[in-house]
Amino acid sequence: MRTLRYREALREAMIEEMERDDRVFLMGEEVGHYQGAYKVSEGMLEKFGERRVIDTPIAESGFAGIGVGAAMVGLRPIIEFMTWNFSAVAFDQILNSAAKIRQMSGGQFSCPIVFRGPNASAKQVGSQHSHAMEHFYAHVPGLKVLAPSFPADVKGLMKAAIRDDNPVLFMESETLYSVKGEVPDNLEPMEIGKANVVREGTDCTIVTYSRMTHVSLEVAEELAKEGISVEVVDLRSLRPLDEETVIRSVKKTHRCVVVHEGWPYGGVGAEVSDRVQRLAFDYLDAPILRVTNLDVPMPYNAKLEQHVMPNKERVLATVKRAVSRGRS
Amino acid sequence: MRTLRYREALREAMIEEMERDDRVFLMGEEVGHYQGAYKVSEGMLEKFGERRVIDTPIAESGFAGIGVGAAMVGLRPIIEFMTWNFSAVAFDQILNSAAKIRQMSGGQFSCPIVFRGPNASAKQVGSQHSHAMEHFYAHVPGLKVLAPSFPADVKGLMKAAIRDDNPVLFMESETLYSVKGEVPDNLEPMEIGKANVVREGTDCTIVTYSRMTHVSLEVAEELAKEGISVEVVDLRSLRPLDEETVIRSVKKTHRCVVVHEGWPYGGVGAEVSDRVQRLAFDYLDAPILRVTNLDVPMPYNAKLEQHVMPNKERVLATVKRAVSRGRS
Amino acid sequence: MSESPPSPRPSVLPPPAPEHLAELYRQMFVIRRCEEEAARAYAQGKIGGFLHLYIGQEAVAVGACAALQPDDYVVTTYRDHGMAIAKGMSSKAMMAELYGKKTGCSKGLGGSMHMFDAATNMLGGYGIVGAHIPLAAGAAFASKYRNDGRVTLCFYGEGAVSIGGFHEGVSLAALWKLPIVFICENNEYSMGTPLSRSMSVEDTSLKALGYGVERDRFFADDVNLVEHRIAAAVKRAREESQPTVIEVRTYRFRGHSMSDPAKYRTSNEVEEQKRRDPLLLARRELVDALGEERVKAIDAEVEAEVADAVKFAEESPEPDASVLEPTTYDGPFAA
Amino acid sequence: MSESPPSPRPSVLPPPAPEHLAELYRQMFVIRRCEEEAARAYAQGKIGGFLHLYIGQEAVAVGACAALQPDDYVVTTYRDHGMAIAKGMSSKAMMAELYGKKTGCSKGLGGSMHMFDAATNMLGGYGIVGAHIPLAAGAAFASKYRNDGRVTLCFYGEGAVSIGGFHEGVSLAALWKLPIVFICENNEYSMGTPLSRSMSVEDTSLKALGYGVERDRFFADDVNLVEHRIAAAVKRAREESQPTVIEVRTYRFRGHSMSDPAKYRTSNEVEEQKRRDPLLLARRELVDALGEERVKAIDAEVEAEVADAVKFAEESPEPDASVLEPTTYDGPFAA
Ligand SMILES: Cc1ncc(C[n+]2csc(CCOP(=O)(O)OP(=O)(O)O)c2C)c(N)n1
Ligand SMILES: Cc1ncc(C[n+]2csc(CCOP(=O)(O)OP(=O)(O)O)c2C)c(N)n1
Ligand SMILES: [Mg+2]
Ligand SMILES: [Mg+2]
Repeated sequence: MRTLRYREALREAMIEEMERDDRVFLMGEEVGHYQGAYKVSEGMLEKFGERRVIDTPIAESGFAGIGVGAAMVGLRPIIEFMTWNFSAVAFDQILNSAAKIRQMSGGQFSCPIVFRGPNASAKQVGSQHSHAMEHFYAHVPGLKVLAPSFPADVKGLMKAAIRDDNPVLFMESETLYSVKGEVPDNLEPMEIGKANVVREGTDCTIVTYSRMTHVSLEVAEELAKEGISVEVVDLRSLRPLDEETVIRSVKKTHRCVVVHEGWPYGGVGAEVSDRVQRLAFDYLDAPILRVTNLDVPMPYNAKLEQHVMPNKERVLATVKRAVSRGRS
Repeated sequence: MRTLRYREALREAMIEEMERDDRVFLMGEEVGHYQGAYKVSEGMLEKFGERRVIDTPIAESGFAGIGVGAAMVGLRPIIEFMTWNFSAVAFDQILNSAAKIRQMSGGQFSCPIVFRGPNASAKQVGSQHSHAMEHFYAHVPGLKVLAPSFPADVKGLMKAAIRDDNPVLFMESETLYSVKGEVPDNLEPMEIGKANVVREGTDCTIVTYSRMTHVSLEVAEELAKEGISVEVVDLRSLRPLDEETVIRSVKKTHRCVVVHEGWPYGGVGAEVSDRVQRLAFDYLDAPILRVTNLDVPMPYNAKLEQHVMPNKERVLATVKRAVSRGRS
Repeated sequence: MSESPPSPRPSVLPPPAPEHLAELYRQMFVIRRCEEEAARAYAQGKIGGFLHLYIGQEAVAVGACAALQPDDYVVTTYRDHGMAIAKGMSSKAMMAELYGKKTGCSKGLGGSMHMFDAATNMLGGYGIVGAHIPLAAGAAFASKYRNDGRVTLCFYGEGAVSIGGFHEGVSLAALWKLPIVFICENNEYSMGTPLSRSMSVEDTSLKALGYGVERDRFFADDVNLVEHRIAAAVKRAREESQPTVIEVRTYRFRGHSMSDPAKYRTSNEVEEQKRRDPLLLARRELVDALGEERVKAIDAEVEAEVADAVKFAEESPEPDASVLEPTTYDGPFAA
Repeated sequence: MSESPPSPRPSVLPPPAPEHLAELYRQMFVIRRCEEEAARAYAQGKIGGFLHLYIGQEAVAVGACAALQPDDYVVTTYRDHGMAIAKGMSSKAMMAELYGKKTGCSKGLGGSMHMFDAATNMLGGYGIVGAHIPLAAGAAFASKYRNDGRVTLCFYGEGAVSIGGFHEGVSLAALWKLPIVFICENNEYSMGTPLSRSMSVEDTSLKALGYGVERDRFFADDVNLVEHRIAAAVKRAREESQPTVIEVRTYRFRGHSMSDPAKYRTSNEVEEQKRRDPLLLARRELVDALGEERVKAIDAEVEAEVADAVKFAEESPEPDASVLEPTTYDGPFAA
């Protein structure tokens, strides 16, 4: 067991898989000579050379498409978006190429590719650079979408993503890159699609992922002091969604709050809400509530940014609202 | 009162607004000389000339961006996507330019633009050409998203969309273009954001829009014969979403089925489901159920396509399931 | 790189070996006849969706693919029937796909626009204009990465040259010196829009100047010439790992798709073009080389093959719903 | 259109009127000093997010905007402070925006990357590389539509030339003959990537050849030269409604943004470039023309203006949450 930062866990996973399989390569803006815009790929160019760690021009749709084409003929690309915001210019390549190749070809071609990069808010980077893009992508069959919160999951899931024969979108977070966590030695790829109950509780279930898992755990800690016992489910995978684990938890706690970054309309939170009301209808003692970004573009001003994001205070107040709502 | 086809209602709305306001123009692939890929703009080039009815090369992101830039400085573009599928290559322009201009500029610039075109399934056009794109766009604050079902609404809402000072995305349907309906003379722009109870009922509410409104009405008709009274709410506007009308209906019927094209994960249906369970929690006698595309890319084969789409049989069976589920 | 007209080439090519010409002719005729049958089946409602015919352009696919090794890759647009056959896919698999049958190359899931054939390295036909161009560059990237000596041909219409996917694909291929040939099939129209209303220059191969790569431009009347000119670019790709941007000038005799009456051009114009039909030109040459009898025998063979393909398509079973989930994901379904 | 080097221009320009040079110098110095103060405030945590400094490139913005009428439009990237000021926005509004204050040009919602000023026709700074290029073409489209005689300048880095937005924007402007000038600020790096690793040609203005439009390319050492060369393109846009593709060669003295230590280049290289600092060159010329005293007076004025701007930014109130909904929608909120 070692303590690693989130970004180191990512890097280790990529390095181990690249050592294991020559078909795997890393491509993206500034991943090589610059050592990664957020230093995730630090040292990888030196280790693997320019053949396998490839700096690209600014052409997301071009190099995403190159990745898909290379994957079709048997390579296993890891495509870094400097941030997921920039995947918007490559949206069609993800929706119409990566996610459809297998179906359009009647199963003749697969698309074993990983798209990765930091997602959602950073700090004060404004409305064009703060998108939580998972809400667009989780909608699309043919894709898998992962959003781990802890270094061990990051490593195990990145290894799994690279070995998966489908397009896997890996959502990291700039604000998590330096977070530390224990990572088992010789970690094998983890199974994709399993949520994790990261804190047990009896009064309310928080369903969350990525950065908001950490915020939710803080809230749970705080509420414990007030005698409210919160269970926190870290989804880890958004598509496939582990509804079994979520439903099992809600059937126990009878209340559910969904917490994520990004806007409220549709997306992952609405999906969780729909499944919970449908699959645990008779167990719910209160409506499912959601804590998300406010429904506006992200402002630059620091205080307004905090106000718009799903902050601790809002999560806390919402859990209290859920818990205080009696039904019987 | 006249009887018009869906496409004629659209065309009339555009013509009337262009006659009224020289700042309005129509731009897109084949809108002019070819008279529109689906003949929506038939005759408009002859009427308004090449200055105002503008054929473009295949460059959706380019001409969507040109529309946004022109709107910023005071024109009122109508941008046609030959189909909404092709908006995927212009996704960034919609997400990051159209929807953000006002916010990024602190309210100095607005973006009065209409994006329009046929959306969702056509017939056997395969997985790259059958996307229900509203599920991506309704997520985004800064945009309005309309999806009317009837010629009168089409005309009234298109006129409103053109006069609106925000980006409005107008989702039509190739399979509806020939549908006829009564349209009042001298129709004024309709208020955006109002759902319409197109059939009253007491046992279950169907929340739907666009082509599925027609299917839902057929189902309601059929179920009436079996003594099941279905209320059909035609959303017309997806963002803003008229939750008041939806909730009022569900509070009356105590059951809710959401019906739309497109995939189940997230999107408009999940959003409706979330709002209904939250705002009508104590009124629900059964879980909210959804009827959508199956969670796979659209197949070409005609029978499989019907199987994947939210067809009448599936809507019917789902309403029955909702109605038969007792709670008390 | 030069802006002057592409470097001169021998104006008189060595005449093709008659047997080789026979094979090129046979392929072109298979494509032509398959599509004529497809058009008929479409009219009868046996084929649905879009159907973009290649009739008139056959010399491009057949000439270009003749310049390839079997291992080489081809990527093209929705106007893909001819390309799939020229690359070696069976007319049965093609016709069954149009009929939406389980025995179609893409199991009836893809239809007309999505002809894929892994066995012959046909990497598919794509529906989003320009988006397949980076994919093709990706296949070429893989070849360079593996040093496998393969070449990729990427076809697109002149209408695709205005879209970002073209620019990004060619730009990256030029920067990374990928073994690929970009081939614009300039058939003069993008749906109803003539090139003069979609581009500020008339010659799409001029784009090469901005990327610093070689270019070429020629008419596709003579399938033999097509093969030779493409072969030169394939050689450059294979031996020097340098991309080329080519414009082949051609013409589609039918509308954009079955639903297009093509009112934007005169029947005179079409008749004029039909006089340059590459299939007829090849047939005439072949008759000169091998005699009418031999050519008739080839024609009969082709008719039999196409009849077979139609019969196969008609009689094949439809796919059932069990095909949907395993073609969405490789491995367990992810919802 | 020609592939040979851009048409020769007088190598000796008429010297600028001293008062005019003084104004250009003053603007460059305001930009320089504002950004130095911004860097300081950033280090103190008073400015957050990204901060992309323009230091070293000031002659581009100032020279180019000097060639404009007040009605003309400017659109640029996230590296936009200099452009906003050169177009006439107040240093107060700029600095307050960096501080995220309500009095900032974009009410503190936009920050460093989004300097908009309707009053001076500054159509903004944009964060998605290349995406603003079609927007700029849209402003030019509107000018042509209205026949209002305005010209749009669109600025972008050499890193943007590889993306689809560049291609589509320039391509449509060329096809429709829009009154626009596309100006690449080639500062040799796209973050840490030198142009040699991002493009297959060295000269971004070569792209003009593929669109059949005029091009130009020159160094930005001399703000007067910048003004003259851009003015020629502005004239072509205004009088002939013809776009031009220009590459201005420049250099940024700082890293890509505040978080970039710029290890990818040597301090020698930077020192070398600093010797060509357009601000110092202009100052030297101005001292020759007007004398040291007068220039010192200008410097003092600028220092006072910048100090004022900082004070204004420091003391201004922050926006409150009530600003959020009305800046998301014009009219009623739509959720
Ligand atoms: C991005 C995108 N926009 C629009 C379309 C609709 N569309 C399909 S084919 C076509 C014309 C293409 O013309 P060209 O590239 O010349 O090819 P051709 O059909 O002549 O072979 C258009 C506009 C599309 N498929 N994709
Ligand atoms: C589509 C997109 N991809 C990536 C980025 C991240 N990014 C911001 S600036 C930049 C470098 C741009 O370089 P250049 O165009 O030369 O402009 P400069 O910064 O030198 O002024 C990159 C990669 C982005 N903002 N947008
Ligand atoms: Mg064409
Ligand atoms: Mg640069």
